[in-house]
Amino acid sequence: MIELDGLTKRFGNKVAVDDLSCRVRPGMVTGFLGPNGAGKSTTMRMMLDLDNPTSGSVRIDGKHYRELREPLKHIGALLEAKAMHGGRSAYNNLLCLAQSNRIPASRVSHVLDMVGLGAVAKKKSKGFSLGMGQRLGIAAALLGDPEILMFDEPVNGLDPEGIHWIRNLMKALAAEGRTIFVSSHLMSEMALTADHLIVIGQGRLLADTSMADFIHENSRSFVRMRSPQQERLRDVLHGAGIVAAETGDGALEIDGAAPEALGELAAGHGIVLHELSSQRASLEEAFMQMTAGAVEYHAHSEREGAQPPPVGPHWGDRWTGQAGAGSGDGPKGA
Amino acid sequence: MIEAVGLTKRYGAKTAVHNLSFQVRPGAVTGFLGPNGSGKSTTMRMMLGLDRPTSGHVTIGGHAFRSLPNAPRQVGALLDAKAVHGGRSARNHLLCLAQLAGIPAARVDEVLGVVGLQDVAKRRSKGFSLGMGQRLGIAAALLGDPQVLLFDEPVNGLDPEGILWVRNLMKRLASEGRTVFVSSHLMSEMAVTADHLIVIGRGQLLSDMSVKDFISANSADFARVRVSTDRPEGREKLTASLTEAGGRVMPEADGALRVTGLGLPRISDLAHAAEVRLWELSPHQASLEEAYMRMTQAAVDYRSTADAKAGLQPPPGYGAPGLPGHVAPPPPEVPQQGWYAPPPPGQNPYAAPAAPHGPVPAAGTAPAAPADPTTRETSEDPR
Amino acid sequence: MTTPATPPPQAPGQPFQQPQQGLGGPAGTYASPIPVRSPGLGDAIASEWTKIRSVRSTMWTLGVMIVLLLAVGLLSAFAVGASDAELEDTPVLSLGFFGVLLGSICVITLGVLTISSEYGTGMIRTTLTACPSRSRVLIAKSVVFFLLTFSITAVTTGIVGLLQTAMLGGATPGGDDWLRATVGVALYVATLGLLSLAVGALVRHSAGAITLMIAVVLLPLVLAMFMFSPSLADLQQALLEYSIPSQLAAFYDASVTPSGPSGWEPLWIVLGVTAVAMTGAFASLDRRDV
Amino acid sequence: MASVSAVLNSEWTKIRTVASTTWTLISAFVVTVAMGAALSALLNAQFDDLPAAEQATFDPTFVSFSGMVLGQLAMVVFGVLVVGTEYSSGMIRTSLAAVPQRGSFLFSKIAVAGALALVVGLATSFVTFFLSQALLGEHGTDIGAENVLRAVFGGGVYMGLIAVFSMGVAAMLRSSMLSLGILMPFFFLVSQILSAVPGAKSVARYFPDRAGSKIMQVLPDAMNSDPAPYGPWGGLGIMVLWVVAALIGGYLVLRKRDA
Repeated sequence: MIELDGLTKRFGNKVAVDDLSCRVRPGMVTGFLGPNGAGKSTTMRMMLDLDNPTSGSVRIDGKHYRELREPLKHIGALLEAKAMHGGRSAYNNLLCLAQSNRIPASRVSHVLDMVGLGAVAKKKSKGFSLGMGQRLGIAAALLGDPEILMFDEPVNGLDPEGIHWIRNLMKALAAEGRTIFVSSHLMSEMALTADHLIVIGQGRLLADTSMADFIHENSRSFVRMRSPQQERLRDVLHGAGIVAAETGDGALEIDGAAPEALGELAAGHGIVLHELSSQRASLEEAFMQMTAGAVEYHAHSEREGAQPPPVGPHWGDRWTGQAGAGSGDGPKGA
Repeated sequence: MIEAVGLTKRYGAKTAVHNLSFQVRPGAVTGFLGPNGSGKSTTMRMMLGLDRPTSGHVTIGGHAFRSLPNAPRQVGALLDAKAVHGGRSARNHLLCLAQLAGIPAARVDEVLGVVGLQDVAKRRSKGFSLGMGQRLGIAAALLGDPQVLLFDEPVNGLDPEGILWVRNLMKRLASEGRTVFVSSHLMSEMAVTADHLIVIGRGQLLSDMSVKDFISANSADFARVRVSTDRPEGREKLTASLTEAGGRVMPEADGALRVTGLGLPRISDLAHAAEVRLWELSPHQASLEEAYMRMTQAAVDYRSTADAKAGLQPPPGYGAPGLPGHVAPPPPEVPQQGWYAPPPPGQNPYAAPAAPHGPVPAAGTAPAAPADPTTRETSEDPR
Repeated sequence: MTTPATPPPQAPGQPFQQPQQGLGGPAGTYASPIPVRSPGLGDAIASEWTKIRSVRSTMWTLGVMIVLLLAVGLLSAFAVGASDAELEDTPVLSLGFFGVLLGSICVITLGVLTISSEYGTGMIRTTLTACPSRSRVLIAKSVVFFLLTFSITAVTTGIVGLLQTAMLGGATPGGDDWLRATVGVALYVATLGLLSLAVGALVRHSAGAITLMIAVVLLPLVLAMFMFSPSLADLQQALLEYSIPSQLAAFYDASVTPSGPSGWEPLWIVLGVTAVAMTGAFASLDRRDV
Repeated sequence: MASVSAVLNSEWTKIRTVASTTWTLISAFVVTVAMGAALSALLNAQFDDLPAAEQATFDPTFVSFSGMVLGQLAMVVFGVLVVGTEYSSGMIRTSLAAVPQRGSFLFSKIAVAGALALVVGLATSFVTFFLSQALLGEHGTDIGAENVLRAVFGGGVYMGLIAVFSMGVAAMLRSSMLSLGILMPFFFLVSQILSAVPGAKSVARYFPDRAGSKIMQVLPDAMNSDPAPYGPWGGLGIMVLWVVAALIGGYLVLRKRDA
């Protein structure tokens, strides 16, 4: 259990984390979401007592991090993949950590095998790829077999096999009753892994809910129906007072009705259905909706880019009429 | 157009890339997939003339990269987001690249705007987060407004907003008729971005086909059917009639049926004939991830194993009675057989099918189909 | 080393072409609206100049070098002036020698860093992607670095020399003395920097290359100190004469040994060595994987 | 508090598993011994050419330690790297997550590295002493002579303290490059040059290396050096004060600043 109480961090004038209070509970995977620059990393660093909070506090099982006797046995963390001395072998990097917390050396080889680095344990970590570095960082987090685990972007650089592995690992660890706290930008991963979500934006808590509630509250769900008797279906729905929207590909979308009821309705009128599926927006959409106002680095392009954008010179206008003017001519309105 | 012919690269005794031949066509986003250590980065470096092939060659538009006239105006690449001198500001970094390529300085401010870094353009890139570094790398690739673009893991470190932006950017670049070549480990991203896939494993070509073909060649789609609970015998009746019609039916935990081998209209007709009322009839496309995992199974270099916790007594506090999942959770390993077994969709209600507006269902967010034991024989590993 | 294979440069006066398809390349289906211009060595030089001026550590290194040249040169003049020691036949300008020797360490560091920092950060891959011609990159780096260090050294040594002659009377240096103590020294130091740049390109590791170059500068003198045996006397003599500090001293007619290179000879020696190293650096850049 | 012995054990692993430890310590040893031996041999050959004042204050023990001018630089590099690489590699965050008590972490690290530097320093000073005395021949001295053992022992302590001082400075500056960029020119140039400039002399003699190196002189004002207002032990005391100040500064920085 991790408790955050009024956690605040200021860097000069800039408030990175603003009065954040929440709890991370055991027995589930808690996802930690927020746009770049929302204060996720700062929060995680304050949890590990690497940054000093301007005010507020973090408690790990009721204790301040500095009061933990052998912290690796309570909390394991992966903050950045390459936070190891490159000139030291993977084994020795972990051995230093193990010894400082009186973890037997046999455990080091063990976690290295577990993350799939057994074969390169004696190699200097300098030559590791991002994915291997990530595995080494995960091994370090697992070293003390702690009851709390924190992962910052664990799938960065991992290949699909690794992503699949870490996903199942986190679920299994949570199922054993541990507290798993994981930040990620990959909504599709989060949707598969997390049970609970804590969302922050510009340092403030935006949401602290279960995954199901989060998606439910932040996106619309609807039922899609497809039938060879489209006209009749629409009439029947209309007759029942149900509003159906038509999509481009010949399906009907109905908001706010249960699929069971719609199935019964269609069957009652003898309408053949080729599809009757309840649709819910993805976590990604729900997240985008919630954090729309809290994004710091906006790229310059239209947000709803699902339809193919116009083909043609999109940024070239200012170049075509400008023969010979090469430099010093700042872009207008960039 | 990128063309590799018999491309081979050896480092001492280790062969990183072996006899690789493929073409990357313009007007489409081509995904480049493979496990860690399969030679993806080496291949991309050879494309850019950074590594010399031991044998074979790779050309861009008919020229080897190093003999390309005006290369930076024809090829843009993002290889490593952090390959930047940290002491230099973002703007100066791009400026020296622009000057090197004879690109007007005004273009620098333009691409900074395109990637959303205009407010931090004067800051030293040392302090950039991974996501900002990635944007800077993308800006460098776009600088020459080139015909061919190579991206190595472009969404690494980006936030969802940035991921969406990159996704749309690549589609737009391709729709303008450019050649876009993207390597990534994120199958859910690839599924919504790429049109074509090139898959390598252990330095060899495993597959070169469109995303659609790839998924259907390496996995099976299925339909999820739920019947009215008013008449419980309907379920058995429907199962019998579906099986008779040649479909395979598997029950799911929440009472739904998983049907493979029959189209949705056919299932609907059969249900109608059996006088069973349907409460759900939804199509499920197998995910790209599943298809990919099937194909590359044998070509993975760093494989994780289960945690046996040797030498450690688990500290007290977890695994206490009464906690959910206390009853022996499956070890998080990837066994050799039956290795892909995500929870049945019914247990994972949030992972509902994808964005309704997306051109392709976001495979990663859709409940991935479990490896159907009956289809395993048909979708044999290519080797 | 010639300018790399690029299409013939555009006629001067109309540097930009209208955007067109397939400029010397494939019949692409996308044409950029941005005017296409074939980059040349001039662009690469502009780029390298941006690289050098936009990094603070470069400016620091150069600043330290100027301070060393000025401070050590003036301090030694001050010390000589204060001690009332007779200058005898020691040329006044030679008091700048110690500053230049220390300053040359800065030049070596900068020369190595000019190229090895690109390897350290991975920037080299971006650079070579933007300009696949290795020779153009190497030449541009060399030109910018050489001109920069040469002008700074020449100006600073000139100022130090003027101040020294103003502070101490002594024999008035002749025109040739002045030329060698400023332009000659600057040429020598800048060429030494080029040698470091070439070594940096060969070694590709900042600390390693700097250590190697400092060893090249200092080790011959240290080794010579250890050669007591008469059988090694010739070697000891050669090491003393051809060590870089004594070559540098030759520009001030203050060489530690009576024989050995004198006048402008050290410059030709270092130029020869640098040419060989540069050829090696180019071959390495051209052949080896980045 | 995490168990101090466990942290010491971990720090020892850290030190012994990086190549830079071996290289810096070996070069400290080799450079000091080789230069001391070379200078001893040279002086033995040219003793009669020395100025009278130097002949009168000839201190064979101090001569054998002349290699320390360079050897101490290797010790500086060792000390800086022990602390600085934690920062440059990002390992500091992993380390502090494992040992959140800043005091135990920093002082265990410095204790282990300082002890190692002291052992290497003592070995260096004894080896260089005996080798140099052998080479000095008739001008040499004996370990049993008055104050000689103190000087030789002090030479080892000096090297250890230089390393610890560098660790403190690196902990304050949190960067290897910056620490080396300040310490190397300081010990190699600034301190040497200032102690030769008339006005600055009286200040420069309180610098850590100037004051500390007094312990290596058997005769006061050996080799015609400038007289100092403190004795050998007083000099070492001044150096220890510098070291303590650097350590306190390093500890405060580690405690206050975000990692």
